[in-house]
Amino acid sequence: MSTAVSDQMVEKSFLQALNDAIAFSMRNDFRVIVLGEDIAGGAGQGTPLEGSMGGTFGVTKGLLEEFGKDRVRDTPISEAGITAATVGAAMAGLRPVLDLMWASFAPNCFDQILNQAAKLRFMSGGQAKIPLVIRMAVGGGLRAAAQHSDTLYPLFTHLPGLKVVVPATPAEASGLLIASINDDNPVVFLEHMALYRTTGLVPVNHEAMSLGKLGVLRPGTDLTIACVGQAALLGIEAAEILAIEGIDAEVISLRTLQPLDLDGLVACVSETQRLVIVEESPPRCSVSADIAASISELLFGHLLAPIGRVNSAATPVPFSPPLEDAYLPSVAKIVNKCKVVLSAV
Amino acid sequence: MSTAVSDQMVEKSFLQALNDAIAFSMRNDFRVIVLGEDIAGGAGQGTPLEGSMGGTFGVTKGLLEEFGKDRVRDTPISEAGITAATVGAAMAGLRPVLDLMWASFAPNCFDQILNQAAKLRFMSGGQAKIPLVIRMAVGGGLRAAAQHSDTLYPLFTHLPGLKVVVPATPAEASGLLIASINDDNPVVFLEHMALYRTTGLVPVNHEAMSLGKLGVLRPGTDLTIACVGQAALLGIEAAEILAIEGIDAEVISLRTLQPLDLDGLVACVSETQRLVIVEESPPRCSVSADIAASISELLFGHLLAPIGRVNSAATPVPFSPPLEDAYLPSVAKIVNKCKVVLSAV
Amino acid sequence: MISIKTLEQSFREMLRIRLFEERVRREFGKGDMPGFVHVYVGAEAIAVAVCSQLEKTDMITSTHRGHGHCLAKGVEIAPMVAELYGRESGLCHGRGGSMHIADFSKGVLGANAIVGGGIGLAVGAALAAQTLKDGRIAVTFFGDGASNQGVLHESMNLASIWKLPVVFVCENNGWAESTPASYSTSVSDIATRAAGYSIPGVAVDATDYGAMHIAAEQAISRARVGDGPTFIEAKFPRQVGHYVGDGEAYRNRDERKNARDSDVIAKTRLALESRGVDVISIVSETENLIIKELDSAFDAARQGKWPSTDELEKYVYSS
Amino acid sequence: MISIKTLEQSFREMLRIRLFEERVRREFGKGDMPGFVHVYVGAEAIAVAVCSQLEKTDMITSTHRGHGHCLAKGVEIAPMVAELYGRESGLCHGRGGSMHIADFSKGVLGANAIVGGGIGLAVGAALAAQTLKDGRIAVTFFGDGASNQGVLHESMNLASIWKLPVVFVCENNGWAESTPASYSTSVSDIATRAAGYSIPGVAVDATDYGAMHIAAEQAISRARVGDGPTFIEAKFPRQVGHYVGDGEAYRNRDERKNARDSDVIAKTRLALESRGVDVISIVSETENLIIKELDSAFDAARQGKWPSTDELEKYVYSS
Ligand SMILES: Cc1ncc(C[n+]2csc(CCOP(=O)(O)OP(=O)(O)O)c2C)c(N)n1
Ligand SMILES: Cc1ncc(C[n+]2csc(CCOP(=O)(O)OP(=O)(O)O)c2C)c(N)n1
Ligand SMILES: [Mg+2]
Ligand SMILES: [Mg+2]
Repeated sequence: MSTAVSDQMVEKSFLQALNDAIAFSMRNDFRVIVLGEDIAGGAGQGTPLEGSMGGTFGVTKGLLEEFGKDRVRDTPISEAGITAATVGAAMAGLRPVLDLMWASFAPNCFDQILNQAAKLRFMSGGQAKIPLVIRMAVGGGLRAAAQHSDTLYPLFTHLPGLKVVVPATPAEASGLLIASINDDNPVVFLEHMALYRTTGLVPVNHEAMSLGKLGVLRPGTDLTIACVGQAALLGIEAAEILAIEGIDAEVISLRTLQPLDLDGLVACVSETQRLVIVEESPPRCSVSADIAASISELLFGHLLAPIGRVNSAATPVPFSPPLEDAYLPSVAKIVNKCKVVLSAV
Repeated sequence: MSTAVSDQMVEKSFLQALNDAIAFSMRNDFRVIVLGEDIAGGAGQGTPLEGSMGGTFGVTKGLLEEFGKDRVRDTPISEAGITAATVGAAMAGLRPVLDLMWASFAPNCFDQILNQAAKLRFMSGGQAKIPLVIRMAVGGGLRAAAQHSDTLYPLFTHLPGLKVVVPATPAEASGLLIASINDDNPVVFLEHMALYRTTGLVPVNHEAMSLGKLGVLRPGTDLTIACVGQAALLGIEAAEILAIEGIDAEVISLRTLQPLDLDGLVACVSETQRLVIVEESPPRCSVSADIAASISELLFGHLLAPIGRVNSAATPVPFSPPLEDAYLPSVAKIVNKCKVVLSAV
Repeated sequence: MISIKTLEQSFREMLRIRLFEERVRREFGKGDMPGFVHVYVGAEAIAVAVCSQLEKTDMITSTHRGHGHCLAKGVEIAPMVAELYGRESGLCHGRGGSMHIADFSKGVLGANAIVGGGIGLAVGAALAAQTLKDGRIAVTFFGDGASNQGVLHESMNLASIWKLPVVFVCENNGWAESTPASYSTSVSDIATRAAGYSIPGVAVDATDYGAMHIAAEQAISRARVGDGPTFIEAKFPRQVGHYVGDGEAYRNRDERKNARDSDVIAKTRLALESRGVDVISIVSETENLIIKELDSAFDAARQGKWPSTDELEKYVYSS
Repeated sequence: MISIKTLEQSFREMLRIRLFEERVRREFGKGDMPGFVHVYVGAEAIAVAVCSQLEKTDMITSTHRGHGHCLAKGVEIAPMVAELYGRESGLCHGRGGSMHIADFSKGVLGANAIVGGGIGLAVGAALAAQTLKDGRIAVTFFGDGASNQGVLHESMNLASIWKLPVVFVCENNGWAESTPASYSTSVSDIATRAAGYSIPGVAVDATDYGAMHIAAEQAISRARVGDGPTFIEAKFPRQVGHYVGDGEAYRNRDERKNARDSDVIAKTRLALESRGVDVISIVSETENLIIKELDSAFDAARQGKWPSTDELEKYVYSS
């Protein structure tokens, strides 16, 4: 373990990768604290520190035991108050990592995100420094219905002053979360719930990935499938199906929506000349629209087909399983869209 | 006045058109109430009802005197509470018209807009009916700086369940506000501050305009300039400048962003084959991106040039006048972008 | 003290809710109920005391733990169960599920999965009633956890200055998920916060049905006669996990056990017995009735039609 | 009672703020100051009583009406005025203006144009101080209008359960724009709301400098020694329009006149005189000093360079 660790990889779950990344960052920097509703959970009841919940999904499990109550704080259900507090704490010298549970609760603290975190540095002419990571679970598939399943990717991406991160794999979860905690700006870190139990190889040395570089998850020459977060897993499945039919699709994880690696994307699509974008959000003013607009402009005349977009339906997220399935992007929808894009001359 | 009023028009300001539209709707339907911070203003101090403020811009002036305190209510500064209350009141039989002052304050009640107003009908399987209009002043130019100048057009447009209205002229202010109050859905009604004092002809009969139909403010054959709200006035000025150089630009007011008149837009751009979109919002995941993505797809191969987009800068709104001017869309920027679009082969 | 008749009737109603919820827990274990559910076990006195004294046209807003409120307000079982299974015949045509269950025809303006989400809606419903002068009142139920949401503060202030016909019912079960109220809440009686809004606030033992009934009666009558809002903090210990399936590893065993020892249904049963009521027959009667209803509701729900995916966009807008 | 020396020193400071604000009003009238401004006239005792007892490293958050807080916390006049004119040499390089004026080097974490926006930030600053154990404390100023924002409730609760070193200072001038506190606020002393969070709350007459000073002293020392938050409601009547240029047509004339009759500077002047202090020299000394400073600050600001539009995107992200 002591030499040449840099190339070493270890298999772990997305959830464990996040947990390790936070613990690593906390060990390295005493200013890093974590807080949120139930992120320690039940601490102080019964045998001290036992049975703590570690957040709804367990991402912060064990941190309380290692770092103590001052650095691992359960909070009341007060999204506005706790978010404001982390913004203030960041301006005053800490590097908080806030867990908001579900992104659907972020509207409760949208003032603090939009008017405070995103703007204070600018309004103060560069005086404020806000090293803050706001983690949220996003997305559908759990039958959690309309008020627990939003991704809100486009809402955050629209706001200058925020960085927006959407890991798709355990390696990305690790590298991007470490980078986000190291970053001196407010970062919205969006974890799709369907990813927590997925596994993959992660560098043991906790290397930061740079924010603003996409990842090519699968090389391919016939068309590019650019994916937001968890959609990349669907993209890969779709590519595998297409491969059976002799179609060689490139699959991209965008990794960060702000900054967006537009150069990287242009480079990829210049080669394939066909693009499908996959995003689990309703279509209007979405990330897929954003990218489609930019690529259409930058590669005008070089694309062989209209850009295909696979989004969620233009509805709130329904509860009923068949409706939710119809609402969500799916492998089948991606395959179909790719075929449409490939069939265009 | 008693016969054939339907064609009659009267000159009035944008502000007066709004005021008249609200009063008209209140006279017609006792369920229509208005509320918001300072919308009556100072009522109850001194001589009863005298000197009332009528909102920050005066849009609701005089309503208190005509309709009384039960239907014209000042509220505390509690955006979340008052918005929730209007959603609840709408579900329980009223047709509230809520004034949130500036759109920059809407993040304070984003839960109520995003999770409640926009979703309750869907989540309840069609049981909830939410006839609610949320009015907000939007936009820059007043040197009001970052926390008083947002438009948030894309944020609202992204959310299924809301309608989003952006009038550009007094006639649109009148016709669209009446339609919004008549509508059984939550409508976000966005009034650009630079418009209040503009004047124009308005039908005397208070006719509703349909939500979901764009307006052609200036016909033209060489390119289409599609504008969001107040940007249309810049678009017209730009078109006039272009006209001097022999370029015949069509100027469109989109009027409603949700529903969006995509058919109407396709029809226009099919003719001109060149499109510039003007929107006062930062560019990422914006309305201009949304429209550019759709039109690029629908008119793939039929456009003579990449779609041009004129947005605000990708920053919070700066205070300093030269910076704010550089931040905002402008006539010059539109003219330049049109020329770029026209010069492409 | 409330009458035997009232106590007996309320006991039946509480038992109905308990049996419904216990059944939901069991059925959930079978794995075919989508999503997650939170049951009202232990809190029955609150919904029953309040809703049994409301009119059908009165309006309530509920929480993620809303089955009890629905049942007490008169919502039918079959369409409730169908909703839990996401079927077209559900109250919300399968769009909402347990956390968003609603029945506007019974004045249930919806469970709300945003903690604190329903509070302001009820204030608005009360505003509508006051403005329309139609005599309705509104009640909002919410948890101790929700009491730390700012919208409660704003809503209490609004209700107070406008003297709205609304009752705030804080269901303090001592926990918000894994977070004890003693940790998260800066005051031992949440009801004391009402004084900051000139609203009468009362803390009640919600394991004592009679006390709960009287508190509800007073609040409802204040609202009904136009005297404005009341805040009731209904205290009881959480008997079950936060959601069905929550093992409560974070919770002290003794505290859990004690919680079960002060069960309102057991206590009411004793109270009725001590007043000479034949509780055994009441229980078996109630059980017989509801078990049949539940059997057929669960069967029907499981066999019910799914919503058509063609109608995915059906209820986004009203036209 | 506070010492003559303290009273005299505070009088000078209050006068400085008054003269600054009166000058801002006059200069604003010339039409070349961009945007809109809100002045601190009549509230001076609050900022001075609090900030004169803070350390430079202590942190405050302010409101749309923030000039007084800045001056009392030691911010220099020239870069303040430059900021009001949107110049590159302004504290925020012209990006913020009056409503977002900030000077982190003096612990001023910013005026905030969102009503209630600064409250939670100060709680967070106090959390940082507590976690880093560096002895700093934080103070948040906000108005009576802001007291109806839910984030205050959430922030008080947080500060209380974590015993944070923060002071809540509610500047109750009786008005929020055109809306009287008596209409919008459901309690006559906003300070009574603190009890709902187990926070000591005190209502003070902010036109009585000594009372204000002592209240601030107690709150600051509680925070400093780790005893947690305090809530001060500083009451005074609004003497001027909401913003510079507000004609206050909505306001009763007598009420306006009475407001001006209980001016803290006039009252403190009398108090000093009655204690034998030569106030006339203090006033002329203070005037002489600040008028010069203001002359040159306004001149410099008006002639100052605009920010370069090439740097429009400069401060969006830190790198
Ligand atoms: C705004 C928001 N924040 C957090 C959650 C997650 N959540 C669901 S229930 C719950 C606890 C609620 O506690 P309480 O209000 O006491 O109700 P109880 O579950 O005890 O009945 C939490 C934190 C949520 N649904 N909404
Ligand atoms: C969230 C929000 N809502 C509304 C406004 C508009 N507004 C600016 S100042 C003000 C009144 C504030 O009153 P108060 O807090 O008492 O402060 P004062 O102006 O009296 O000092 C209002 C409503 C705002 N800036 N932010
Ligand atoms: Mg609880
Ligand atoms: Mg005030």
